Order: sequence, then structure tokens, then C-alpha cells
Amino acid sequence: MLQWKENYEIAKPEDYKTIDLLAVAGAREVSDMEVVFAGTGLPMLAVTMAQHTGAPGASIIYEAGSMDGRPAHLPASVGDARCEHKASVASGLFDVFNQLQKGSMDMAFLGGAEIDRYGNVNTTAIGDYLNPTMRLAGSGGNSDINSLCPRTVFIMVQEKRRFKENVDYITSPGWRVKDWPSGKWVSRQKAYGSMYRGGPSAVITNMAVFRFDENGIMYLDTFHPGADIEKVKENVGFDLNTAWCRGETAPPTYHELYLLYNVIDPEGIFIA
Amino acid sequence: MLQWKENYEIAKPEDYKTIDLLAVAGAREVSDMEVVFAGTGLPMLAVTMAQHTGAPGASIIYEAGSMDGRPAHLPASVGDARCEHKASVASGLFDVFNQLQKGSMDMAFLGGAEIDRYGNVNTTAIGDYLNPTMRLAGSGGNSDINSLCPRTVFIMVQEKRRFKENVDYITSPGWRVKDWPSGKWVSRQKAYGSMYRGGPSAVITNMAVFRFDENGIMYLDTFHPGADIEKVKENVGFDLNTAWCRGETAPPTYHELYLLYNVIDPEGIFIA
Amino acid sequence: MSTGKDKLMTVPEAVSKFVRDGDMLTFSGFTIWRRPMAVVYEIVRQQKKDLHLVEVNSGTHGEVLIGAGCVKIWESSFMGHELYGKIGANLSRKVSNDEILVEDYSHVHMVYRLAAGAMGVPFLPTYCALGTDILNPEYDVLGRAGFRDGSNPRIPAQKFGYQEDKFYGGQKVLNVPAASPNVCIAHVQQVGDEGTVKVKGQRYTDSEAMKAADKLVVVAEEIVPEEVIRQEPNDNLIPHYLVDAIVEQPWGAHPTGCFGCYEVDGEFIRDFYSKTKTQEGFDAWAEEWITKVSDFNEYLNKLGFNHLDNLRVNTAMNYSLRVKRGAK
Amino acid sequence: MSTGKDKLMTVPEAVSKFVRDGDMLTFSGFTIWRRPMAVVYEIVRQQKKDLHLVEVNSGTHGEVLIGAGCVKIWESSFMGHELYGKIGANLSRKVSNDEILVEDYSHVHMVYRLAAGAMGVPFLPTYCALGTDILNPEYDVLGRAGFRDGSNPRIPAQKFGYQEDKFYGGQKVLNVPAASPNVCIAHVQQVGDEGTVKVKGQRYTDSEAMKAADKLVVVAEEIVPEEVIRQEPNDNLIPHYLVDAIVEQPWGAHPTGCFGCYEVDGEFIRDFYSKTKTQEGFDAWAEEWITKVSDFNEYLNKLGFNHLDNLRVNTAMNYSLRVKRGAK
Repeated sequence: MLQWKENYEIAKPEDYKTIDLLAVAGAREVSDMEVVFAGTGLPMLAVTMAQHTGAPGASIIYEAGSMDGRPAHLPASVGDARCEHKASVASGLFDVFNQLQKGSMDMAFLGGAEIDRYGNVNTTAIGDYLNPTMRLAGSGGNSDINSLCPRTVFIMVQEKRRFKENVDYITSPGWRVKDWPSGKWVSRQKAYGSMYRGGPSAVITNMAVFRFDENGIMYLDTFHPGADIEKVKENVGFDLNTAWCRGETAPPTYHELYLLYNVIDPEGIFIA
Repeated sequence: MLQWKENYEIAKPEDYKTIDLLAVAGAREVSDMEVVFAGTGLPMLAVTMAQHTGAPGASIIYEAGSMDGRPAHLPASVGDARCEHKASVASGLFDVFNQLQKGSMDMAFLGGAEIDRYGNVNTTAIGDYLNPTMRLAGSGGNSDINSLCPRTVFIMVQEKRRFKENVDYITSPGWRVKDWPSGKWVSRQKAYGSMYRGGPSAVITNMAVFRFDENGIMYLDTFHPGADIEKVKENVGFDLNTAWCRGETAPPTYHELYLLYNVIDPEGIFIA
Repeated sequence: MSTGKDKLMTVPEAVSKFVRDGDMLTFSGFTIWRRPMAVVYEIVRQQKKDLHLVEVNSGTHGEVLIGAGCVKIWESSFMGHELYGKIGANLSRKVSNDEILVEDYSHVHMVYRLAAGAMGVPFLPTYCALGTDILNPEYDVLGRAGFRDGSNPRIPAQKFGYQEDKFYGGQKVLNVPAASPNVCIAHVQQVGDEGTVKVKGQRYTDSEAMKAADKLVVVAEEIVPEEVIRQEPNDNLIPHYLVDAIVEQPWGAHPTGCFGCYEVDGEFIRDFYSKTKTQEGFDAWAEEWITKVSDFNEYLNKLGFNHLDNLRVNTAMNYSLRVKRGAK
Repeated sequence: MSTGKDKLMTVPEAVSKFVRDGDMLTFSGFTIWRRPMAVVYEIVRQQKKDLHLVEVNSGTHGEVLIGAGCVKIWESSFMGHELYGKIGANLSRKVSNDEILVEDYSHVHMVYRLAAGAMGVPFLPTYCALGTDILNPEYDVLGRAGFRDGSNPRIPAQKFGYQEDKFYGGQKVLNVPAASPNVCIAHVQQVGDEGTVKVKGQRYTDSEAMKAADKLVVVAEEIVPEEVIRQEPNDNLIPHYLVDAIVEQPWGAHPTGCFGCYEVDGEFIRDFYSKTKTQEGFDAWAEEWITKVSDFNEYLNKLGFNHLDNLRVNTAMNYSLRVKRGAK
């Protein structure tokens, strides 16, 4: 792939994989100089790609405590020793989460197992919470980061059973949430009141990019090369607005593929 | 004074000053292995003397953030760079005050401008608080440390106007305090409830050592050489129980004076 | 407070002296980093029961304890082995079988719960996770099980509290209850011979966890003279007087990683995770790696020199440049 | 977030860009240690008015601002010059003359107020100073002056709040309101050229103060390349993206001390304190040392090489072994 270093053309479908497209689509969500909270895996690829392309001044915060590390080797998790290489500060969770709550973060990349039309995400349990079919990893920082970041981008697997009318458990808050202790459904703005800062802005899957309208309802923005509106609809479990679809997601360039495989993840930790 | 190094006899009155006696009397309040919160000045002399005599394993906490420093040169204040020499940890106020509130401190040395029979101390203002005759330094950590340490020893100047029926402002809580927001006088035990850990245990002045009875009322324990019960009473503005007076405060030994002037404060920062 | 010499002990001594059946425990580290594995294995060996884990997040250490049936209650925000196992399969199975009580909080909730414990306050306020099912009162698992009646002084009467902010405009605030475990078991790089603790690399929630607990057991890669560790007191995390036990156990966090010392043993954890998919699988694994080895040094020897030495870090980078991590 | 180059400025530029009349300010340091004196003098020179100081404790810097009439409200727990002046004589005089509003809190209250600001929460709970007149509602000075009506969003509606601990037994807890100043002005030893802050020695309440404020002005003894300051990220206190202005001003904390750089100038502070006993005395002092010198470098030159060099620390000890401190 070394020959792709200076090739800024759009790659042909046979030259890239879905995960490459996801990393690149994620990277495009980052503006320069932003402070970005990112989790393990694809988020790391996406933000690091952004730093190598449109957002060289973006800072990555990992919840284990590293701030704007510039890893020489891709970390395998947010707690990895590689995260703090050339970091501005490396401390711990109390510090970075306090900064989050104070309002110092601009955006975040997160994952999820299930999502509903309002962007409510489940990473806790499938089935009845009190007697689950499948216990998942749990909230981690997903709820917290999504609660208080102005913009959150979810990167997820697209399946009909994951894009649900109602998720089995709301781990992470979308645009319409339950106002506890009453449990009444309210807008995110109402639930967070003066602490409202924004919310889920995009969902990037293996098939498409979704965004949210002014009522916080998910719509199709672009579908990936190889997919189409119908295929996307078949893999969404709720009624999806496709009227605003802008067409195909822009594929990666060869230069971006070069970066991904030779600079960002040459060891093949997340891509191979 | 170097000849006093190995002399463990009681010093004659003409060979020591009041401040020397105070440092030594203070040191005797410290038990080995205790964790001691100490302020600037005489408290530093007292605890350091304790570490050189009966309590070599005592740790000194200074509120600016040093924990068990072993200064090579006496600090002039708790924020001094000298405090953290050979310290176990040097961090900041949030850390040491959290440890205090958690319950990790055994005792403290504090000062004050005025005190009442219950050990309520004023370091804030003389006269009407809202229109004071004399604004003082303020609380600092005095209230906090005295709130939550099991034992507090005050080191103060003895004057009738300072040992008052009622202090002008309760900066630091004694054994009977005002329960806010009602302002009703209650016992310290009641005000602190499950967080009650103890309170003022001794007041050491230039004339005497006072302690508190089971009702939290100050009584005369010992008077210093040169003073007597009557002289002490003349310098206390409230009715003082002297019935339990054990006699004269034990003077320093020559060895202790050697330590004070040659080892602890050879530069004459607090003594000279 | 005790002196350094009183505190010095072995892993088995630390477990038998400080970990009792029913205790609430917390740990150093983050998911698969700097977990006190030597102590965790010994807890299994000594068959401690009814443990109540309260941790910011869990990982391989938690899966060992849960798989072995030592844990009655688990309060946390996350269980998984990162890249080497997406969920905790032992936890997952035991939740479905009603063999463990799980109380879910968010990451910030758990950090704040331990921070409150470390600060000596009963709760901390936060805005995190408003609107989520974490706050759903139907999902108050300890409450449903009758554990919020005050009989256990370490279990709060409520899972959460709410109040209005009366200072700045009335916004609703969530209060999370303090957590003060009986014991924190920590694995660190260095401890002084009187107990001063130094942690290299990211500190995760070590400070909050260690200070929240009543007792603190510190296992270190190496015990060093206090006079040396005190040369840079700004670099130290925990003062000696807060430490109750000092244990030297090199490689004591294996298979989790230890900044500046050794890499995560991903291969070992991936194998462990695959075994945990059934109870029988875990039991066989535990027999092989815990109960059939007499102590942690025998475990290390069983792993073998070459395997472990391959995990040793490059000291210029604080991680390994030799271990194979990805597909290439 | 701005880049390093945008942030680089002089002391006068930092004051004119970031300090406005009426602003709420806080500072780095502790009493007479590491106070941003160069900026404080410049605030006087630029005649800023109606400042609202919210600080854990004050010291010589606060007495300069208060003496010069820049301060309308002072919320803190302590004012003094340690060994070199037991009280703040300017503050004392202005309190008696009703020329300043003083709101008293305890040390922990103020630490927690800034910590709450840094955490983004509206208050923190504590048990400190129960039973004292600090809590006396009659002594709520800002309330009495009508400042708790919400018109200033940085002044809380209540000086304190109370609540029962509903988690662990009902004990009464005191809540202290968050403080989020407009600006924190900090003096530190090193800042990277993008803004990463390193503080050597005790950190006092620097972290809480710097993170509580909306804007952060960092004055450093030296600006160093980011790549160098990032070699040990565990040693750094504040990430670059929280820093709004970077100023290099060697000796910029004089006459207060700076760990590892220079000693407290006790002689200078003692003289200052003696002058502050009258307003005329302070005014003459301020004319000589602030308004008649054009900038901080002229001030340093006026102090003279020998005087300053005598304060320079012994680098093995991080304090001076030459300066005469006591009577001997």
C-alpha cells in the first residue's frame, strides 16, 4: 500500500473494507482543534485518522486518564500504556470526567449494542433487565460521556434487531429519555435543563450514516457504497425517514487507506 | 548550648524562655505513630520536638499538602518548600483535607486569638463581626481541622481579654456550639452527630496548661513555673475550675533545649 | 498506624489477615491493567465467600472471583476484557442464573462513589446519566433484594438521591452514595518499606479506591527504601500511614498489564475468556491455574520464562515492542 | 481551543485581554507562595475595578489588590503574610471602613467551592465547621448586601445549604456552593508552548482553582517546548486545551516564593506589611513599586541583581540556603 501514500483519489470498492470506510466517515465528524472523548477500537481509528487529515489540532481524551496523547503505536484499549505517550497530561478518571462535566469536551465517539430512533443506546443487557437473555459489558463511560458532550457519534453494527423501536435498557441517553424518578418520557432538553449541551449527532454503521432531526428523530443521511435506501430500511426496526438522504457515503481515498494500514494501525490490531 | 546535648536534667528557670516551655509542653501531647495536623509557628516546633523525643514515628501533615515531611531546615510556613523535604507525599489541600474528613488524622495543633470556656476559638474578628474593631486573619484550616480531629491542642497567648465568657465570633468549634441554621446552643456531640470524633483536648498558653472536663468545660491542669493558680485566674475572663490543678508544668530538660536551639530551629525563625 | 515492618507480609498472609467472608472489596487498575491478580488468585485459593465488589470497572480479576463463586454482590459500571473478550462471560452466566446480584451505575457514578468515600462525605452530586435506565427505580437490585434496610452499614438506604440545586437556579441534581469498602487491594509498581505508594503511568481511579477503603493492601513489583521513594514526594500517590499491608510480588498483576513493567498478556486473557463461556470451562481453568498451583510464583514458573519475558516492556516506551498484538 | 501561538502574550496584554472590571478572579498558590504578582501589579496599573476575589486563602497579592481599591468583594478563609505580617492590614482597615464586602468561609469550604466549580457540579457536601459562626445566617454578608438575587450568575442564591444524609443514617450535611470564577491567574514554574502546565513542589489548590475558572492565564518562569514538557505527562497538572494565555515572566511571583526557583522575600513583604498599616503608607508603596515602574522587568531591576540573586534557590534543596530567615 506504500504506493498509495500520495494518491488522493477515491478508492474503488474492491480496494477497501467496511471498517476502513467507518474509520474515515468517523474522522470526518471531527473539526480541527476539538477536544474529543473516544473509546476503545473504531473510535481510536477515527480520531487518529482525523488528526492525520482534517483535524491535526484535535485532542483525544481517553477515559482512563490520558489527555491528548500522541501514541507512537496504536493503543489496544484506553487503559493502555501507549495512550499516554507524549500526552499533555496523564492522570485518571476523576480528572477527565470532571473536565467532561465542567464542559471542556467538544464531542465523543461511542459504541452500542442497540439503539432506538431517538438515539437511546443499550450496552447493558438484552432481554428483561432483571432476568436477561444476555448480560453485556455495561455502561462504562458511555452514559456519562453521552450525557454531557455537545456532540456524540455512535459507531455500531447495523442489524434490524439492534435498531429497535424500544431498546431493552437505556444505558446512554438519546433525544427523548425517561425522567427519573417518575419515568415519564421527556425531551433530552427537559431532562438536562440548564446542563443540556447537545446530544447524539450521528450514527455510523456498516451500512449507512444516520443523523437526527430537530425533534431528535433519526434519519438516513447517506448509505455506504454497495447499500441503498431499501437495504438500509430492511435493517432498521423502526420507521425510518429516508427523505433527506443525500446519497452515497464518500468512500476513503487511497491516501487515507495508506494512513490507516501503514501509519495508524500497521500492526493490524483493529483492522487487518 | 552544645554542652547540653547529653544533659537530661530539668532546666533551671533562668535557662529557658516561655516559648521553649510551650514547645516542650506541646510535644508531650503527641503519642508515637500519630498522624498530626499542624499549623505554622509553635505547632511546628512542638511536633518536630515530639519527633525528636517521645514520638519519632509521628507524621506531620501541613495543610498546604505535605505529608510526613522530614525537613532538613525548619519551614517558616506550611506552604514552604522545606515542608516537603523527604515527605511521603506532597500534593495539595484537597488531598489532605479529604484525609482529615475521612478520619485519617489523630490530632492537631492550632492557634487562636480568643477562646471561651468550651474551647470555642475566634481567629476572625474582634468586636461586632459586621463592623469589627479589628479584622483578624480568618479561619484558614482552623475550623476544619478542629471540626474533625479526635484531639486538638491550642497554643495561645494568655490574657484576660482573650479568655472570654463569649468569644466575639466562633471560628472554630469547641464543646458547646451553635447548631445552625437555628443558632441554638448544643453539645458538640449533638452538632456533629455520627461525625463526632472528639474535640479540643488542651490549651497551652504562656502561663498554664488547660484541659476540658467531661462536660467540655475548661479547667486548669498545670501552671508554668513562675505562675500560680491566682495569677492564672487573674488572666482568665470566666470562672475557672482550678480544683483539679496538678501543680507546675514540667519544665524542659537541657537536652530538649539543645534540640530546640541547635537541631530544630538553629536559624532562630520562631525562637531566638 | 503501624510501622513498615509490621506491614510487610506475603500474599497468603495478606489475604488471610485482611479479607473476610462478606467483605466489601475494591481494587486498583482499569479493566485489564494493573489488577492485583496474585491476591485475587489467593482469595480463590482461600475460598472466600459472599464478597461484595464495588469497583469503578471490572475486568479479568473480577471474572476470576465471580467464576469461582466468591462474589455475592457486584456494583460497578463495566465488565469485560477489552480487545480479548467483549463481556464478562462468568458474570453474564451468573446474572442469567440469578447467582449474583448486579447493581449498575455509570462510570462517573462509580468514580464519584469512591471519591465520596475517600472524601469522607456521604454522597457526591452529578448530572451524568440522567434519563437512563440506570436510574430506573425498578432496577434497584439491592433494594429489591432487601439489602437497603440499614443492616449492612456499607449499603446505602437508596441507590440514588435527587435534589434541586438551590444555589444556581434549581436544576435537578443526582446524588450518588459514597462507597467505603472494607479493603482495597492494589497492585502498583513501587512501595516504600514504610508504605509510601508510587504509581507510574495513568493512575486510573487508584487514588480514590485506595483512600475510600478502611484497609489498604498494597502489592508492588518491588519494595524500595523509603528514603529513595521519598526523594520525589510529588510523584507519590499514597502516604505510608494509609497503608496496612505491603507485599512484594513481581509480575503480580499478570495477565493484566503493568505500565513500565509488562504488557497485558492478551493471548492468556483470550484463552481465559474462551474458557469462561461455560462454568465447566472456567472450573477446569481455575483448577489448572489457581488451585493446582501452590502459589503465585509457581503460577509464574508454569507460564515459563520465555512467555513472561516476552511481555517485559521496552523501558524507553513503558510498553513492549516485542509482543505480537495484532493480526500482522 | 486556540493554538499555542495565539495564546502567547505579555503580562499587560493578558490583563487587558482577560481581566474586566467586575470579574470574579482566583489565583494559584498559597498565602505567600507562588502568587501571580506580575499580573497583580499590572491589574493595579490598569486600574481594574470592582473585582470579586474568590480564593481558598489570600496573601500579599490580595493585599496589593485590596489596598489599591480594585476589589469590591472578597470571599475566602484567610488573609495574612505568614511570618511577615499576621493579618492583612489593608483588608482589616477596609472592612472596618465598610469599603469592601468580606464573605467568610473555612479553608475546606473554599477548597470544595473551587473543586465543585472544577467538577461542574453546583455544590459539594462537607461536615467541616459545623457549629461555628461561619454558618451564622446573620453573617451572610453578600445576602445582606442584596447580592443573592440571581442577578450575578456567579453569586449563589444561598451562602450554604443543609440536607440530611439519606444514604447512611440521616446525619446533617452542609453543602457549599460551587465557585466558577471568570478567570484564574496562575504562576507556575513551567508551561509548554501549547499550554501544558507543570507545577513543581506542593500543588496547593492550583488544580481546583485553574479548572474552576472559565479562562486560565498561566504565567510561567519559563516557556518550554511542548515535546519536552510532554516527556513525563504524569508530572503535568493541566492540559494545554484548558489554557487561554501563556506568559513568560521570570521572577513573576516575587515577593512570594516559587518552589525550585526562588525563596519568599520576607524582608520585602515585612516592609510592605508595615506600610499597609495606613492607606497613605500603602499608596506611597504602590506608587514606588507599581505605578512609577513601567512594568515588571523594571520592578525587578529596581530590586537589583544582588537582592534577587540572594533569593535564588539551591537546586538540590529547592529552597535557598543563603537567604537569612531567622534572628540568627
